[in-house]
Amino acid sequence: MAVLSSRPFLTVAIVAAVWIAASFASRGFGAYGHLRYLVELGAVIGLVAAGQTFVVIAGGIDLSVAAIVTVSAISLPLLSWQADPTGLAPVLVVLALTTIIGLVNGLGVALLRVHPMIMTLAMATFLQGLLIIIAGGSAVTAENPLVHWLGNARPAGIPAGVLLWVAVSVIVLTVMHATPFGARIFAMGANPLAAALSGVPVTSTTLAVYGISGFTSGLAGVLVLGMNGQGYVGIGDPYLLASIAAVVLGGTSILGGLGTYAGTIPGAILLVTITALITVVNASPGWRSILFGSLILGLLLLSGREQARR
Amino acid sequence: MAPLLAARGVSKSFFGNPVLRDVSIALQPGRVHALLGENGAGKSTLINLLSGALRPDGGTIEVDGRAVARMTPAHARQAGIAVVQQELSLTASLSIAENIGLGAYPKRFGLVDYSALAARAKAACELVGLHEPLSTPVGRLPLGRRQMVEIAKALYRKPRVLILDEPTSSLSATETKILTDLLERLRSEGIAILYISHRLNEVMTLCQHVTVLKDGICTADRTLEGTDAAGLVRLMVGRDPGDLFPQWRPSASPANAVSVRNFSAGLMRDVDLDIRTGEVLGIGGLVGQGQEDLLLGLYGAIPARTASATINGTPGLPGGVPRANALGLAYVPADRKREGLHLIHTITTNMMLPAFARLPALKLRSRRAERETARGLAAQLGIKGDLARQAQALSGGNQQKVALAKWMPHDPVVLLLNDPTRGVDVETKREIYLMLRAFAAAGKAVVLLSSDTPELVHLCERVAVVRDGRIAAMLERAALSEEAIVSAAMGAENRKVAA
Amino acid sequence: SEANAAAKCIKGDRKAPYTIGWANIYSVPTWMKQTQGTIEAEVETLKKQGLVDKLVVTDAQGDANVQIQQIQSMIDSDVDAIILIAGSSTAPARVIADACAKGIAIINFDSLVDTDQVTAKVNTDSSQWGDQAAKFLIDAIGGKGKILILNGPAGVSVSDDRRKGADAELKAHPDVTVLAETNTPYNVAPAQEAVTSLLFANPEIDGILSLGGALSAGAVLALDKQGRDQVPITGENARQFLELWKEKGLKSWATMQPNWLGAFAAYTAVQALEGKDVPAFVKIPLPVIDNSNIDEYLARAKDFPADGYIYSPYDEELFKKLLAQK
Amino acid sequence: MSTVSSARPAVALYWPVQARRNIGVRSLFVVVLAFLIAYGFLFPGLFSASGFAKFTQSWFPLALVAMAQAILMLTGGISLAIGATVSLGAVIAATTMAGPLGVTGGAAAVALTGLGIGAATGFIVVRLRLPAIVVTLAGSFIIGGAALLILPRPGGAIPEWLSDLLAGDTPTAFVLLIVIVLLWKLYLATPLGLSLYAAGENPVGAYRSGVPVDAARVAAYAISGLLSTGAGLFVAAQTGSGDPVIGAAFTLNSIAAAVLGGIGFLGGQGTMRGALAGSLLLSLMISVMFFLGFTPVAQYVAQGLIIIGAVAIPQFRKVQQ
Ligand SMILES: Nc1ncnc2c1ncn2[C@@H]1O[C@H](COP(=O)(O)OP(=O)(O)OP(=O)(O)O)[C@@H](O)[C@H]1O
Ligand SMILES: Nc1ncnc2c1ncn2[C@@H]1O[C@H](COP(=O)(O)OP(=O)(O)OP(=O)(O)O)[C@@H](O)[C@H]1O
Ligand SMILES: [Mg+2]
Ligand SMILES: [Mg+2]
Repeated sequence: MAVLSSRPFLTVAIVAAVWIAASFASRGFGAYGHLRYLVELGAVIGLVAAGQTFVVIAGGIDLSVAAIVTVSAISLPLLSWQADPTGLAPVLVVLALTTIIGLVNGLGVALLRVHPMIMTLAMATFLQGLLIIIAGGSAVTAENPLVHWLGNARPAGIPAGVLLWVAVSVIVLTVMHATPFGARIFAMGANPLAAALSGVPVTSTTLAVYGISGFTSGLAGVLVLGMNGQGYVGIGDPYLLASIAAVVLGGTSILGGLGTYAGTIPGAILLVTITALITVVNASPGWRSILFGSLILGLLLLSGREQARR
Repeated sequence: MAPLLAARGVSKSFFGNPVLRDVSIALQPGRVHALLGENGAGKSTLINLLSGALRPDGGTIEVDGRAVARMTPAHARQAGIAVVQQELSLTASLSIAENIGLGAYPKRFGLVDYSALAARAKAACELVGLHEPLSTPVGRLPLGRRQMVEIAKALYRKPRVLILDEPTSSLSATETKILTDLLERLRSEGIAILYISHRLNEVMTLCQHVTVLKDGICTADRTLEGTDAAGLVRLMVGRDPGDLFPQWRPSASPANAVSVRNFSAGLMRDVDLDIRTGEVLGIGGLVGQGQEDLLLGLYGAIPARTASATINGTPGLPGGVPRANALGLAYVPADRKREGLHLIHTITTNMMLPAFARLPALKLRSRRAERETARGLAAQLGIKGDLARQAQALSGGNQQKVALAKWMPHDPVVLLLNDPTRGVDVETKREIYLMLRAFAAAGKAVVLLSSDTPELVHLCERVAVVRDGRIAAMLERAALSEEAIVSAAMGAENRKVAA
Repeated sequence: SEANAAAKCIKGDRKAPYTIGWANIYSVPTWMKQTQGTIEAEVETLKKQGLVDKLVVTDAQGDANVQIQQIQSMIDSDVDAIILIAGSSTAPARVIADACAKGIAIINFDSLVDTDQVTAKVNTDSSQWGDQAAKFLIDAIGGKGKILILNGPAGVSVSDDRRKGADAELKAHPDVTVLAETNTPYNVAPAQEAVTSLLFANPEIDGILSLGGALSAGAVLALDKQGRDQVPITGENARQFLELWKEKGLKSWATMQPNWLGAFAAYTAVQALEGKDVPAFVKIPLPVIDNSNIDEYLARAKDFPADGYIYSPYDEELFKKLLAQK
Repeated sequence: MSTVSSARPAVALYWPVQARRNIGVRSLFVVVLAFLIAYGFLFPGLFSASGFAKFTQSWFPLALVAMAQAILMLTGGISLAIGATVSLGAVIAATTMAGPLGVTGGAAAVALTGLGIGAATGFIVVRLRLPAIVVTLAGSFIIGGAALLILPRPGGAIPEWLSDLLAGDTPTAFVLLIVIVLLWKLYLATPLGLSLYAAGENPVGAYRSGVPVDAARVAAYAISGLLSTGAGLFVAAQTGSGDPVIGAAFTLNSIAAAVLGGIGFLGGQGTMRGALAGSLLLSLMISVMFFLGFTPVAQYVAQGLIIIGAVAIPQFRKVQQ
């Protein structure tokens, strides 16, 4: 019973309802292949939103995720070298790089005490400067086998990206809800002062949270590179607002301290579903935009009510 | 004569849990009416009904003998009802005057009339002995002074009915005296006063009538004449009370648990202090003299400097809370909502937090073990309520118990307590006192910062009285008395010399 | 004629070497970086000729309001010429008019501003782009069938102009049905997502009218991933698309917004400052890529960024010829 | 003695309260002043009437949206729809003012739209208890869509005289800004305005004190909407036309300006003067970097550093004390 009234379940129910309704409205929408594709698209948002969920629950927000996705997708081809036939090494290097970017965000937030919005916004600005230097630098299209596999393979009929997402989800949910580290994050988000006075190592936990966000954004960059065969400046742009929306539609409180990635997962799928729905509706761009906003607002009414706090 | 304000057979439940059942109370002019009960008995809930902040599920609220269909805070204000809430209703960034007038500003041409506001706020402040500039943002005041602002805010409304929910819980003895004198005067002017407190001696001296709640049911509604404190406690808990303070047996050893020289942190400047193992060391003084900074500095929560320091045999200050915890220090803050608890999390989670903070980050948790620990702690401290509920659903006193309980599994060697019995009912106080003494007897050190002077007198080996960022006096057990503490806090010796 | 004189803008004693201000709208995207590259190369040449001594570059980070402020700063620092890609087809009009009134040479290229207070505008013809693309596609599908139209972002003049340019051809062929249209940024990922959804909703598709940027590559990937046969498609000179074209053996046609418009704008600015007569509007003929010359383009691919655009070759001769047109 | 003191107003209050508010933003004022001096040094033309006019014109819309965001943040809200609302304001101005409605009618339409959108958003956020950040994110699509419906591509027109008046060589924008700041001070001196702080920081306490908390918050959203469409009107006048996507960048910039100015996210923290100083810093930064000859890469890096620095340094000093 408790499950049925929980926010994540509510979000799943909404996704199912939207899918069913849309399949009636447009034949083909509910085809297995299409749903599978939507989940695959959702994987990218879901990965970015994994880190975002951690950050939001910890009481922060990460506005640099889009730039990190782009940096990841742009810098990976620069690193593809012949010596490594699997393509794993460059991926690890890029993930290390994006994790470090996240850690720097964490440093600014924890040690310089810069507000997360400002710190990560400034980081996004930095990364733009970095992109001017690195973008367009690869004169050769170097196919990375691992990245290509991630973006295109379908082992047992399931897209590799979705498998990656499932694996990440299991880890994220475990860390979030079944470890002391997860509990510290919730505590920091609910009341940072009380958390600190209870002995929660606030600095290192903050660093870890933003590091995770950098890591999952980097991972999303790798995936989206594989899916599109080519990185470009702006490839990460759609994922900033999408990641925040997925987190909130999944019932996580934007004020921190309450929430779960279990809600973010259907939240991400919900967003790509709505986007796909809007695409197949024949309307002028203005009306489409209005429809998109209204749908989000309507769904928010169902799943996103903030609990009163004192 | 019709009571100015009354509740007739009111009931209230939260999420199906009855909190008040068929309770009646009548406030008469010129009378101080005490409302007593254990933590969670429903006192705050009752005054929320009286003041329109909550709506009763059943029963009626009457003003001047007439039932009010739908009481709201606005109605209450118009009817001359003012409430000093247990939880402060102030806004940190607004000035003292703007806070005092909040919701009832004097107007001129639709604008706030600042000069009228200043004049009226100043009058209210003078009544409660607040002398800070009226433009001071409230956020800069220590807790005790904020409580006075809250009281001034109620007086500003020139109430006919004044309701005070534990107004003295964060006040020092001097401030309490100002307040009780003031209430006495207001009473003689014909105001009806409802007074909630867990300090029974205050109730005995101040009040004429008492209503006692137990588990949401009214167990007594009678005049105070002919009752003594023990009788009141009997009404509240339903059995004979023991002595409030436990038998005192010396347990201090000469060994130092903590020793600092030239210690400075926050307001505290160049303090030398030794805390012996096995003692309860009291910290007294007027509110806001730097006592809190002393504790926080030792705890590594604010930057501190020192010439030399030894904590449990380890040289140096902790420099951070996790390190302090590792050295065996634990701290229980005074402002439980802001610093002690995670109100939106469950009681269990709150109790487990210190454990989460020190366990290996990625070790898997055991929910069952957590539940059991929490249940044990709840039983030990008598915390009532469903442990899977949010901490914000607990009454104030029970919240305080949770803030204390969470350290128990970690067996701290030095317990730093910042006003641990604030807003705690007598029975619980007794339990806490017993715990503290037992703790000391087990060879550990307790530092007890308290605004409740009798507590310091009866529990402590020694009391350090802080004035102006320094330890003005270190009173040994033999020299401990309420008068000694108060006069040291006021710098009375100096004044005597000067006179 | 007075209007004409004003349109030339250049006033005061401006002598070589000149300072050129390059008011970029957003310098991070690869197309912009490539354009920036052609401008810098051109400025190097002009510096060697003693005609230019400084190139001042601003980046409005995509914000048309910031671009206005930066152009104002260029006016304040009295540069001799401003070349710009506008962040909005209307917003910078007044500040450009101010610059023109101050006697600064203004060369506006790529995204144009609705004002005649400039020395010259340089661009391909967006409407012609749409028209030619539609012609090719309708031809390729045999004058009838069901098509998708992929547009650039909504609310932006260039994408609107290209779309309007296709209208006449579409109207002339009532047997061509437009199944659906999208508006997305000129990028691979959103195009791929949109086309995939549209493919599921519309199982029968005969052709795709893709109006620029990397939209076509996204569409090709979408068809490929769903295991569908490729259909005739139009496009732009994005390297990824050209490579897919070859790899999948597409029936395609592409044109381009050559990056050397930037170099040409700098060149034109200096020519105007030197007192040469320059046309108020230099129309750049649309270079066309089709099966006849796709190999030539791909042969040069390695000189271009993987996510960049393979533009047609250019030299000073070409610039002179373009300026000579009336 | 005593009769005299009781007859007169006891103490001055308004100005001391105002003065106290500077404490939190002093170091920002110093930074802004340093940039202003640097700018004046690099570009002496700043001190001419037209130079000053142009400078304030580039600052003005950002100042308005910073105020629009700051009001919301003071009540514990936030808006991601500021940019779209600016666009809508610009589009309405550009399609009405040159038409039969005229300048007055157009301005009224702009104002009413802003108030209406703001009040509706406020109602949804406050009464339905939905998280402001996502409500306004959804709102940005709806409002942006409406702008596209009215004007599918850049166009429309603003009467030349109005453009010249607002964005010509006279510092009208600066005068307007002063008027708006005075109006804000006036609003803040009304009981409803002053309750912004209480409603943002301690809504439960404020409600119990008799503050109309919901009304104060909805009013804040309405005012915020008005300021945003007002900024749109100005941008339309400044550019002489309408563009349905002109405002996009204002959303994040308004947040940056407000936070730079010391406005907190939890409500009740910060002052409007801080937000204005924050917006001024963002605007100045662009011009100063231009005159220092920064390359685009250096511009991005410096911009990031300045923003972090302006926020971190005061924090750092607080910790040191
Ligand atoms: N908003 C609420 N939601 C749920 N339960 C509540 C709420 N407010 C109070 N309660 C419950 O109602 C009971 C009475 O609370 P109340 O605050 O009235 O107690 P109290 O007598 O004032 O206690 P204390 O002396 O500790 O202040 C408690 O058990 C508390 O948990
Ligand atoms: N001490 C000061 N130094 C410099 N500028 C100031 C100072 N005080 C105010 N200003 C400027 O004067 C204008 C009005 O400031 P004002 O103090 O009235 O803001 P405000 O609306 O009062 O904000 P708040 O009352 O919320 O603090 C602002 O542009 C501000 O930048
Ligand atoms: Mg209570
Ligand atoms: Mg209590």
